[in-house]
Amino acid sequence: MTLLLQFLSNTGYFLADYRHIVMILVGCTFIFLSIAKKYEPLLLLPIGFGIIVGNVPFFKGFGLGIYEPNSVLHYLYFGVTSGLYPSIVFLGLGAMTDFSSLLATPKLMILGAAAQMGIYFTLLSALALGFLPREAGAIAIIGGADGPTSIFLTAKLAPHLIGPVAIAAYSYMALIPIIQPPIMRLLTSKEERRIRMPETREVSRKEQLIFPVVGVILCCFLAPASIPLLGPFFFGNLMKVSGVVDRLAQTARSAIIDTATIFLGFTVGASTQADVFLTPKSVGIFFLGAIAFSIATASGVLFAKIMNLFLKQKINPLLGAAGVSAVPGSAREVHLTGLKADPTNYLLMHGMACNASGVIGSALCAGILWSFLL
Amino acid sequence: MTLLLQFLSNTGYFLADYRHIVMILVGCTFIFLSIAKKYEPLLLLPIGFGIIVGNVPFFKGFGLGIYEPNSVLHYLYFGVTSGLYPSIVFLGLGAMTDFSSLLATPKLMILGAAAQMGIYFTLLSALALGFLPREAGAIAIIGGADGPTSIFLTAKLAPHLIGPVAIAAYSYMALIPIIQPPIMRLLTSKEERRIRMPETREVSRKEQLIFPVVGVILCCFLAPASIPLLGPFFFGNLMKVSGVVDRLAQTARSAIIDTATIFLGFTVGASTQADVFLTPKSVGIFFLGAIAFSIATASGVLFAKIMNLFLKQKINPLLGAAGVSAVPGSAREVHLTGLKADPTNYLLMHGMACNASGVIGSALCAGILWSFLL
Amino acid sequence: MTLLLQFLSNTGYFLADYRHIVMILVGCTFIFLSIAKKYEPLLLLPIGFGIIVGNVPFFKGFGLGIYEPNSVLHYLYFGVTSGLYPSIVFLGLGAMTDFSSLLATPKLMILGAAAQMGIYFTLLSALALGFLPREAGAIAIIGGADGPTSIFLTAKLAPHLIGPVAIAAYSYMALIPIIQPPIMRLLTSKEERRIRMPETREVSRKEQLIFPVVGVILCCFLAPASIPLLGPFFFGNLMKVSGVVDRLAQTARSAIIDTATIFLGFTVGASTQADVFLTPKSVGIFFLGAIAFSIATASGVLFAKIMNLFLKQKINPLLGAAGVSAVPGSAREVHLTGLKADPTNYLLMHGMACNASGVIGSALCAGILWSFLL
Amino acid sequence: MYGFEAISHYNGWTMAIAGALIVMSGLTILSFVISQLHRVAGLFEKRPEEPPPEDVPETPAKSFGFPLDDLQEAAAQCSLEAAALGEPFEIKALFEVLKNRGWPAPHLTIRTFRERGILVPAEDGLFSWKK
Amino acid sequence: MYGFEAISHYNGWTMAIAGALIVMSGLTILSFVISQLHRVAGLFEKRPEEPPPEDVPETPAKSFGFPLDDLQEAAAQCSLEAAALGEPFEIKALFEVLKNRGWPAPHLTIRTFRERGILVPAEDGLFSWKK
Amino acid sequence: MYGFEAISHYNGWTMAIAGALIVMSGLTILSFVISQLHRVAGLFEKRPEEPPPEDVPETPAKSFGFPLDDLQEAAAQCSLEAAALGEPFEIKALFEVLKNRGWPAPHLTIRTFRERGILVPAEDGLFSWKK
Ligand code: NA
Ligand code: NA
Ligand code: NA
Repeated sequence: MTLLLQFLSNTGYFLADYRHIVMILVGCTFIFLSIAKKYEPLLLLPIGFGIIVGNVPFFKGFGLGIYEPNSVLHYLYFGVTSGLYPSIVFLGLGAMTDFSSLLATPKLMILGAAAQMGIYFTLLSALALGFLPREAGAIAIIGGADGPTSIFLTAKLAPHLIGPVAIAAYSYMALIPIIQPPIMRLLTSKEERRIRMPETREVSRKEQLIFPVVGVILCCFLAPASIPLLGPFFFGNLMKVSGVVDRLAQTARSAIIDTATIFLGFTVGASTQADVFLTPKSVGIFFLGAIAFSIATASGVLFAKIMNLFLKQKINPLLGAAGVSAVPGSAREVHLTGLKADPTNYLLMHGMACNASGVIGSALCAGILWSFLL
Repeated sequence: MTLLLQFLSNTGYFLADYRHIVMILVGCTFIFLSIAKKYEPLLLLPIGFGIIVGNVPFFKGFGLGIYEPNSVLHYLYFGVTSGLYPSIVFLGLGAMTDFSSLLATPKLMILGAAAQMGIYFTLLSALALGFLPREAGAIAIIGGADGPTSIFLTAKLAPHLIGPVAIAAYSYMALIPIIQPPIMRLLTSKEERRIRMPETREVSRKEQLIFPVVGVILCCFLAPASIPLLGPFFFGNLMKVSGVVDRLAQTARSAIIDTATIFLGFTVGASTQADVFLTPKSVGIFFLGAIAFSIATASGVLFAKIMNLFLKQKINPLLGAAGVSAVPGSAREVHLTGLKADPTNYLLMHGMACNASGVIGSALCAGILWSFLL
Repeated sequence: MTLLLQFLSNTGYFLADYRHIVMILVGCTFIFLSIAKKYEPLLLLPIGFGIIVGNVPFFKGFGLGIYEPNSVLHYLYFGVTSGLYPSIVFLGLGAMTDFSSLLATPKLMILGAAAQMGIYFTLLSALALGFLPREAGAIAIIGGADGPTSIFLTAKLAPHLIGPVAIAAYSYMALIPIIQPPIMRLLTSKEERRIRMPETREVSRKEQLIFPVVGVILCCFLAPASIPLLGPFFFGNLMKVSGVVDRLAQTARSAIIDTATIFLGFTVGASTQADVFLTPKSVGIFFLGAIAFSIATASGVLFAKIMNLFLKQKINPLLGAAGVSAVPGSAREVHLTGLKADPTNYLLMHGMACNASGVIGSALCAGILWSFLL
Repeated sequence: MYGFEAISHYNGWTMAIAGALIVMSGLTILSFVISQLHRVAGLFEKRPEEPPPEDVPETPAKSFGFPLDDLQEAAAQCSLEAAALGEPFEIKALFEVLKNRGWPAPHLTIRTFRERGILVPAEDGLFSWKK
Repeated sequence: MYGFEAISHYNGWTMAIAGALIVMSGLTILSFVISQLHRVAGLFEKRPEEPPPEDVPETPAKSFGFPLDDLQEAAAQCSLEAAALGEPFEIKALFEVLKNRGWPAPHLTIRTFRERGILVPAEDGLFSWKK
Repeated sequence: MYGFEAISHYNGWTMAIAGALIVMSGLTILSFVISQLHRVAGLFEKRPEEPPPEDVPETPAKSFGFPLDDLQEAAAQCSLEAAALGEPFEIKALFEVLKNRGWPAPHLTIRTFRERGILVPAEDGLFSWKK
């Protein structure tokens, strides 16, 4: 009889308090958004379900929780804390990314750097709000608008914040259609939004082959700490463009990245156990995340306007907003905002180029911040 | 010269004794059954070959055996002992399972619980035969008729019994066509076997979407220890029905589950090294396993008959036998037995519903037994 | 300001010396050969890119390098040092290999053994050049002309030589079309090169099913240390020929082997950090590797000629050269050399049979050397 | 220890009965909740989200006739959505992407693209966008 | 240590000769056993398992003509076997499942299902069971 | 510690400015190098590797007409290259292999093989080599 009572006192029904309910509702909201609104479903759905699973109350010390050694969730979560999943996701991303528009219009690459200013502004804000330096670095990277990069850097600098940082990063990425357009319209005149971009030239196969090799050397020599992200990223891209290892590239952009995505999302979600997640810090992180995204968007746009002061062939400043990676959400918003100003202005391909550059930019920033703060 | 002699004295030819031969013949039998009889080939073939590989005699201390740290087999076997493979297999199973018949006829879910009585009866029998409580729990779960669940619980409660329990579970699952029909015929009248089930209604997409979320919450709150199995299971199912992450669901039900199945079967087979496998305990386990399966079948059938006492719309009691998961073998036996009584009675879909329920039921039981015994 | 200076003093630009440049050029050469010349691209391309990534100079102690615990590269490299990747690659190879020509002409299997003489000759040479016994064993296995086998044995005997041994093995495998033909022509008369092989008989499915079972037992009983390679190899083959687990075989020969190949190549490449790679030992290894390949080719050819002294139905001695695995490069060279002597002489299928036998032969030798030297 | 003695000593009876009760009640509750699911699902039905299904029969006509300018815009957006496929791609993969992203009539859209030459056949039965 | 001295000191000669002998004898034995395999395989040939192949030419006719009732039973079993495919599925995947499960004439069975409308086309060239 | 005090104390200003400078200069350099890539690529263009593309229009005719003897040699080599596919295989997979291995006109080669009966249809739309 004591056995039954003891069992019942260890059920979730007995152990649950309001915080678990709150988190489970958050998880359900994520799932709802991913299915009904189709916001970044590849990540919001696994994270949402992970949040639910991670917030089933259980008796600690039993080997069940994600933070208990020997639990299955803990082993799967190792891919997050070690940085393996982000690296593997970057391998697959590389094998998916087409750099030809970027190679045709190299100056767009600078916009991918400009949009990283949100990172540094957030770094200052986080320090000012009283976060410790490493925590501030992890929060700042949200401004890079790149999920795996954020998770990677947070795992290295402030593992206790992986949950909130990842949730904030993916939430705001899902909210790109709501955050970016007003900022873009505020900072640009209708004239500017109408600037047309020239047709991109044909890029030779050789350029495409040389790019990943040159890219990895230049970027990783500058910030060696970005090797774990940019190494696999450019490797995946070389596999894609080489044409001689199609079966490997195909597996990298299907089975490999899918597997990493499933377990990354699920365990990051499950890491948001109510007692470690529902803290004042998380509130601060969400607040700073919103700032980071907004500043990133604004700085991309403003920098494009500054570049226009010096360029003969003007850039449409909306493209600056696509410099925050958030592939391909931000490129789409740029395109749609451009279409509203001039229904015949197609900014898609150029937006994608800025996206690709933004991915490299934020991975570089992750390397830089890691170097500064470790 | 000594070198050559020493080498020869370490060959399998020199080290082999009758037990290795016995085990290798067992492995060959498994392979024969899987290929010639097509009994559960996805598991019997890997297990059978694993038995052969695991029973090549070798010099201990060399780093070759599955129980020696640093051997390749040991690393691969980690997925078994840690519970990772069963969890991953459940992820894929979830992404394969169609719950719509179960959602259309919810009362069938109770048969999935009734068929778990074999587990508790076997628990008592195993204790009575002198097994220690944790061993008894591991043996009892054979009655759940679910391979990954059995392996998972045994890895947690009595890792030294993984081999015999897994072999027993899969052997009897392969023998479903021989074990179940006589029991079903014995316990039911021809009249009962002729009971027709109503056509299942159309299930809305929303019900299918809500089910995995509600299911994981209700089940895991009740038995948090079933999270490692039911969490991935319902997650996989949500990926399947959501329709927004088809590429992930597709990978989960192909590359991911196939990989886990290959290594699970192969290493479970290889873990049956003659010296740890050929013990009196294994004999006891096989004996109890047969009882477990028979009782499970009988209790499912009998419970359905009891339910019929109270229900207006009678259930065909054969369906109770499909409550032992053993997907989809038991549903087929139920269907075929039903057809013999009435050649126009189609019980397939309802049998599958009971199967799905039986999977959930035995995972719950694993969680319950783990809670009781750890 | 110190921060910026400190950052700059940790960039690759600051830390690089001539050795990094040399290695990066080597990496670029590998990539060039794999893309422009299509030499073994599935391995040379990942290795080449890995060499570049592994030779980005970085500040040690930061958790970035492949030899530092906790780095992502280190975790990925674990599959190499533990022997997991080679085992998994053999699983996939087994699921790809068609043994029917070998089963039709069993005497060709002996040529796969003869071509392993290069291994033992190299063992002696390496000892004579002053290498320690275990190092000599690792170097000798290059003569097996089988990448994963070489990596596996080196990981077990002399992990510090994984880089040079792997690079040497793959380099020479890529150079097969340059190394083998002169040796073949030197050792055979035009008459011999014209010997025709009889058409291979139809092989029954049962023979194909029994072969992997008999093969694993005979080989692994003889050299149990070859279990980690031959166990998965024959297992994969049984999955392929059984026809009852096609989905597993399909995954083994696509997603599974591709994933292992990507990470194997990439991390083996990255393990060639300039400071551990550019040593006099590496020069010795490359020198011995060339000898190993040449002797292996020659011994295969010569042994075939010896066999012809006793056989009524003569073997075309060129086939001896295909006994060095190097699938399928050496079979192609044999075929092409045969065609030059007689444009209607088709040696392809027989060459492939010798290849398959050579894979088994070198895995056996790895097991033998490991037994001798550990 | 053997027999009933062992069972009693190790709490066997309690475990068996409690375990059976728990799994039975758990699945009974789940079964009850499931049987009510169509009501919960029904609540959502009334939301404004429903109209789209009714639209479906309409959309074809619309998307079928849209003028060339709109078409190119649609194509541009479409190629953005499908950028992850690389080029050339299978028609089926494109269809999947569009369907998942909620495009109104993916089949017709794709057919129109092909008829207007926006989607051009590449080798091996694959297709790519007209540059 | 270098040269012959090193070889002798480290047992090089023994290792090389023993190693060569072992691998040579190993593969020679394997080669011999393989050459006898067709005899072993022949032993199995006499078993009653053989008839099926002869049946094959017969089955088509049978399965082709089976009356509608039988057909539906076959379809029901068939859909059970193929449940793991989900719906809709590719015809080829269904074929594979049936073949692996040992169905007598999978091709004809499937064709019959299609002709009788038991297997109905879904989008994208996929098929599903008629409900 | 909060506000500007915290920023100064933890080197915030330096980190932000240095970080911004580094990423900006890094991508600017990369952007510059990329803009010069077509020149570097141009250097390689002059190599003898180029001719093949011009050959392409020619090869078909040649490979189309080759006499049966040559054809069988080609088939033999071809089946060697494609050995990893096993049998039967998909035509598309064969095409991929040949293309990757640098065969001159894989499409035509395969078509010729089929016309001459060297490549024979197997079940399920797969093909195998004529034995
Ligand atoms: Na970014
Ligand atoms: Na069950
Ligand atoms: Na070899």
